[in-house]
Amino acid sequence: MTREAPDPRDPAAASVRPVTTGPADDRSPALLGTALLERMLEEMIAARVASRRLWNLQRQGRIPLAVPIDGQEAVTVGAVHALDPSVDWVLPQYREPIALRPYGEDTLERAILYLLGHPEGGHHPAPTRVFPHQISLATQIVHAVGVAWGLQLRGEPGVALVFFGDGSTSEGDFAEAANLAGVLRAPVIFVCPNNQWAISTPLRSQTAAASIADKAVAFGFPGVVVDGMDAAAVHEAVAAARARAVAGDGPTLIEAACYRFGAHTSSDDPTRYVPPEELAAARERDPLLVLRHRLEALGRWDDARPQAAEDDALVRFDAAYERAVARPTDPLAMFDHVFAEPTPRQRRQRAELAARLRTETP
Amino acid sequence: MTREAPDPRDPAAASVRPVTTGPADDRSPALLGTALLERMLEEMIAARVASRRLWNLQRQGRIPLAVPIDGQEAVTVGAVHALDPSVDWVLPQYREPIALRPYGEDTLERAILYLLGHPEGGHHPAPTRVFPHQISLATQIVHAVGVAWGLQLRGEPGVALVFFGDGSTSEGDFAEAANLAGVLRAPVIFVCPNNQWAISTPLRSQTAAASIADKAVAFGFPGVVVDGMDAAAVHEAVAAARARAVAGDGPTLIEAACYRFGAHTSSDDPTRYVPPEELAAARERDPLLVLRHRLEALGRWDDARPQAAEDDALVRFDAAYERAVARPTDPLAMFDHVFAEPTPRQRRQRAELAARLRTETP
Amino acid sequence: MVEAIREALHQEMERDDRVVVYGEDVAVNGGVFRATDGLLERFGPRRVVDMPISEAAIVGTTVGLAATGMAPVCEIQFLGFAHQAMHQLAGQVARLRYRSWGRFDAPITIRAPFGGGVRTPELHSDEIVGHFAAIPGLKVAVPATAADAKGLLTAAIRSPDPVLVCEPLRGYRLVRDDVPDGEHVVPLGQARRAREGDDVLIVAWSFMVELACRAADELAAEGIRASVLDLRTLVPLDVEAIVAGVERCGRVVVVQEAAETMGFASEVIATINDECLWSLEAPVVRVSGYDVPYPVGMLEDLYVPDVARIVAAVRRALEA
Amino acid sequence: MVEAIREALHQEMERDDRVVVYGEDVAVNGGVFRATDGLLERFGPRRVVDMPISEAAIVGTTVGLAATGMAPVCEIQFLGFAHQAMHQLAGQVARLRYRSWGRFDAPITIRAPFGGGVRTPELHSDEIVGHFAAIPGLKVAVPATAADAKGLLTAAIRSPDPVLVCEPLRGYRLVRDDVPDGEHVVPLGQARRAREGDDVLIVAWSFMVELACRAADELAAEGIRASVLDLRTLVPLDVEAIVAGVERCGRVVVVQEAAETMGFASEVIATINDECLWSLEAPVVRVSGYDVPYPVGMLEDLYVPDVARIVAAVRRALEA
Ligand SMILES: Cc1ncc(C[n+]2csc(CCOP(=O)(O)OP(=O)(O)O)c2C)c(N)n1
Ligand SMILES: Cc1ncc(C[n+]2csc(CCOP(=O)(O)OP(=O)(O)O)c2C)c(N)n1
Ligand SMILES: [Mg+2]
Ligand SMILES: [Mg+2]
Repeated sequence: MTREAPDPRDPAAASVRPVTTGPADDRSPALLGTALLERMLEEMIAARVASRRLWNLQRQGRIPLAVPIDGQEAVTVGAVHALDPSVDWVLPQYREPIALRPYGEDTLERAILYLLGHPEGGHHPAPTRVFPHQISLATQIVHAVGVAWGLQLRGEPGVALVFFGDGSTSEGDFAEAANLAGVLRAPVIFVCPNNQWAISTPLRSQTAAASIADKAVAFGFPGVVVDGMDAAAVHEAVAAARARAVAGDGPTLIEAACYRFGAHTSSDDPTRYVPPEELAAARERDPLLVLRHRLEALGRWDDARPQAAEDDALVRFDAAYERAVARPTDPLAMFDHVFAEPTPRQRRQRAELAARLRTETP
Repeated sequence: MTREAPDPRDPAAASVRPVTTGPADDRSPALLGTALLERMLEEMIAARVASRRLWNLQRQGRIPLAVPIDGQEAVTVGAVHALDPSVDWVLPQYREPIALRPYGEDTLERAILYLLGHPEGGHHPAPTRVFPHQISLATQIVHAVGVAWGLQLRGEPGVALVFFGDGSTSEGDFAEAANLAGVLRAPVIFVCPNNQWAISTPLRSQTAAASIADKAVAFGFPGVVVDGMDAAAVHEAVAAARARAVAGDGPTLIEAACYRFGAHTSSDDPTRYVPPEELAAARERDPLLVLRHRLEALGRWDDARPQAAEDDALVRFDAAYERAVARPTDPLAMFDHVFAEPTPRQRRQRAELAARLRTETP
Repeated sequence: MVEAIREALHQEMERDDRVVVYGEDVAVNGGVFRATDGLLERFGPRRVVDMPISEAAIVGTTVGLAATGMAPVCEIQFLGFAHQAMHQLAGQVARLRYRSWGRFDAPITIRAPFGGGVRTPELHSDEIVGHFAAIPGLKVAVPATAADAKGLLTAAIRSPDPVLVCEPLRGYRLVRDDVPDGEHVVPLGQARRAREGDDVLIVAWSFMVELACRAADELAAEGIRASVLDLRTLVPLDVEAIVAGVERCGRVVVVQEAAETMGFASEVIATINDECLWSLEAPVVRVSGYDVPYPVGMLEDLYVPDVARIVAAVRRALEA
Repeated sequence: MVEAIREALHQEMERDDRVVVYGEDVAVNGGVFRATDGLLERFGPRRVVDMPISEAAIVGTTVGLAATGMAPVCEIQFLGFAHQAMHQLAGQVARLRYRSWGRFDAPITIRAPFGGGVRTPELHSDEIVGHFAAIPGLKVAVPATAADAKGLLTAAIRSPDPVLVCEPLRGYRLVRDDVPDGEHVVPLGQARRAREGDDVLIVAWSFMVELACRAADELAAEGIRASVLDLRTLVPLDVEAIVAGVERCGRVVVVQEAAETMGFASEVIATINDECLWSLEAPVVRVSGYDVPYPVGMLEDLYVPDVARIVAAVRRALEA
């Protein structure tokens, strides 16, 4: 699963100065292997399909909230493909969970369960090394440092990779987590899909820093900017960061510059604030197109591919959705997962609820 | 009061790259005026005297806690002398309050009151632009940004200057405050007396950043390192930062490198962790000596001066201490400063306490 | 209700130029619930400000703004995220006057929506108002009606004390009562009798008042006359109104969306114990969420009190 | 008491290599109260770690450590600063098992001292244990004796649930009872009868138990036999022990260092209301701090309950 890009521009070499890698050059991605590029494209298409399906399901009133990934598929897919799911942990924010196929087909069903408001949405059964969605911004960055520290203490080989938005970097938790990771030289990779927006707040209102990657200077480890529209570039940066982490050289902050193509969530109206020209310009570098062009340049483009991938994605999504809606819930289990054993008071409350359920649903 | 150092190496010119000013060169401090250097030395001596007196009073059981300033006198005194007390606010941590003479002789009494556990210790009567001591680390940095923003909104000319320790920069509040200040371009000066320790924790366990000043990169404004043992260098850096702030160019982070000569507080035993050689080396650059050497170089040194300054400081301290211990307290006032008007429940509690006071102290 | 909030903000910004409004997405977007819509256009970008996502800074800057003579009105997008600012709220904002022993006034208002039953994601629904009522130095308003949302917010903004105004997000669109035009101030600390009756007293706040009233209406059909007391503010607590209600009815139900343990209902019961225990003809009945973290959408309706549970609780109180 | 805590930490680190101890100044300095003294020397710098001053990171990393199979034991230097980590504690640590619907165990222990009467600076003294007892998913231990400090801490470390152990800093040196050698586990959720008597029940926790016992001794001289019930843990609450005490005595005093409003005493009273109201022969009397921020050193002795106030409260309970 893990392929380290040969000859990465080693961020370590840059000490604590941020390194900017522009749109990845045309040489290295070829080295990634076209099979990998093809697989990433398939998964990005699948993520886009899932995102759109979920949007429609929300509009039909079948799920309460949709959280589109559109525009950031390359960040999630590119990053996750640079990991080894058997040892590396992923801590998503809330857009990534539909695009974690290397962590198992089951992850898609969990993502749908979560959006349905099903209690098992946060449960990735062991040994899947994926954390639940995170809603409380930036808190998961701290958890990732804990995971990385745990791996370090146990002498296990993996790393923790955490996703968080540009807006989340303003939270104190980001700074506390990153600072601690620097001190511990913890094997953690901080991946910020900089989609330029935090709901309606543009990056310039979020920070005066020259870039998100620059913030790594405050914590004593490398920060890099990559083209988040290019899955190959993201993959390369994450692979390099992973190599650093595994070698004991500590964390890396990766700013993956992308753009939020759609609404923040289904509750949001982006026409109130997103400049249409800016959006249109960003869409010209749609990550699906960028990867397509790479494959064309390699002579590996097949016009039938996208349609086939979409068809496959739809089948997979619908199957996952059907499984998700069919999954039963046991309301009383609410009391079973708070503590290992319910307290006496919880047992009393559980009995009350059980009685209500008996009378209300005869 | 405010003297801007002519031709400061403008931190603005460096954009967001940290500028390191080593021990200030021998040219600029002369330009500060020897009268100012003399006054600063006097106040630094007075601070050292007050600090030692308080230490002894604590050892005698007359005050509950002493918090020595020894080693960081130049940072507080140098910084405060670059301000205009009629418009600029100071937000101290807990070591500075005994060294704020430009903000009025009364500040010393308030500092003593605070250490005595007297409720008026946090009350600097208007128009003194000084905030109460801060114990909850880094919270005052956020307040300073609020003050600076308030001045900006009201179109008033001042700035906010906030002191906080090296350890405090690991708190989320530091990052949130600094980031917001960058966005608002607020007229705030962040002064970090880097005394190398946070209780027993050395800077290297606190952060992997190359310097505290470097952290400014994360927030998009200049960070500078100055020799915190040299009041003239501190003064110069703060004056430059103030000029920037007043000109609307936003915040500056100043790391003033110094050393904690004594214990963290009277509850601490630094022999458990401070390497004696390191301490001895730091003491060679005692800020009182550094300023003395400057004055000698200028031919303005008078061997009688330190003794006279100490005598004067003792008289002032003892007077302030006498006033402080003589200041009455009204326990019932506990209920008067929570809300503008006590709530009914507080009135009931106040009556209960009044009754207790009547029976307990006949 | 959300219009009433907007109106209060407009009026107070108009009236007092010390008032600034800020928070996440409050300016350009007009707030995720549109509570601050139109303010940016009317009052400009100096007085209506989109903040970086940093709740401790949002809450903590109020201290500095107040010290320089401003009257900050900030928003925490969802009350659950006020925990990110707990140290600034409890340790600093609520103590500004106290720490300075009267030097500084604290005309600080913090608005935040909360409340369940509308399928929001985690931490958006949690009723944790009791966590803030536990902070000495902080006033806590919990309006139930649109008129009160306006009147209590106006009082909060004008108050020289810090006030946390917890707004029922379920009520933003759903609750639509008549709102007085123009200036409307509801003093902090006076409960409201939302329904009159002598058989049982239902104490509630925020959206639970709406449900308590529906329960009262349902019970009225059977000839049971329930009083509903809307506390309006938890701090200051209108102890007199509670005592009067207990003395009148003898039987009491307290309804809260909070988890049972340490929800504000406990303080109501402790207050009854202190003031008028012997007026009780039956133990007070608590209707609460359960002692579990607020559950996900598919389970939340079982957790949040509903009319049926309130009615059942009234019956228990009457039968005991 | 502090030796007992140290002993528990030593024994548990010895017993279970998943245990790591970290916090501000816990390693080289052995803790500002020496509670962790000697651990660094014995277990080395990987398992005993000085942390940057960042409470949210200290508390929040426990989530990740637990997920990878470690059993973190961290220290918040003073409980008042746990507010800096409130969002991690309430929103994350307490919900690790719940959010993952049982995937992750949470063998997490957080230690923090608190308590007044010893002239510490602001926020070092505040009794805010009720703020944490309000968090569903968090257990809260409040030992009063040295033996319990050891036994409850041991239980906390071995528990698969997150436990906040609030230690009475006034008791660290002052409280010196016999501590069992070797393994000593006090189960979470079982109150302790610290004094036996049938006339009045005094409910207390942490250092207030010591004062309650002194009050009981004073009252005994007058022939008044007071029970003292040491709750030991607020969550889980030993409801049975409270009910038994109320039924035995009929008259009850609850003592807490917290401010009156929303201190944990309110929950005790609400519990009595629920379970055994008619066993009361008088209203429960609360002895509390006042509804003001914890005051500075010169005033604190008027704020924190003392023996005289407890004795007076007992008289009120007996006379009512
Ligand atoms: C602690 C916290 N504060 C506020 C919110 C409300 N909120 C939800 S998403 C969001 C914007 C997040 O922006 P960013 O981190 O850039 O992620 P993106 O949505 O752009 O992927 C906000 C403010 C929250 N969920 N958590
Ligand atoms: C929020 C918070 N956490 C922890 C403490 C306990 N504490 C008091 S002083 C201190 C060290 C502070 O170090 P630094 O900021 O470098 O200031 P210095 O004492 O060196 O001047 C600590 C950890 C506190 N007061 N506040
Ligand atoms: Mg974003
Ligand atoms: Mg320091």
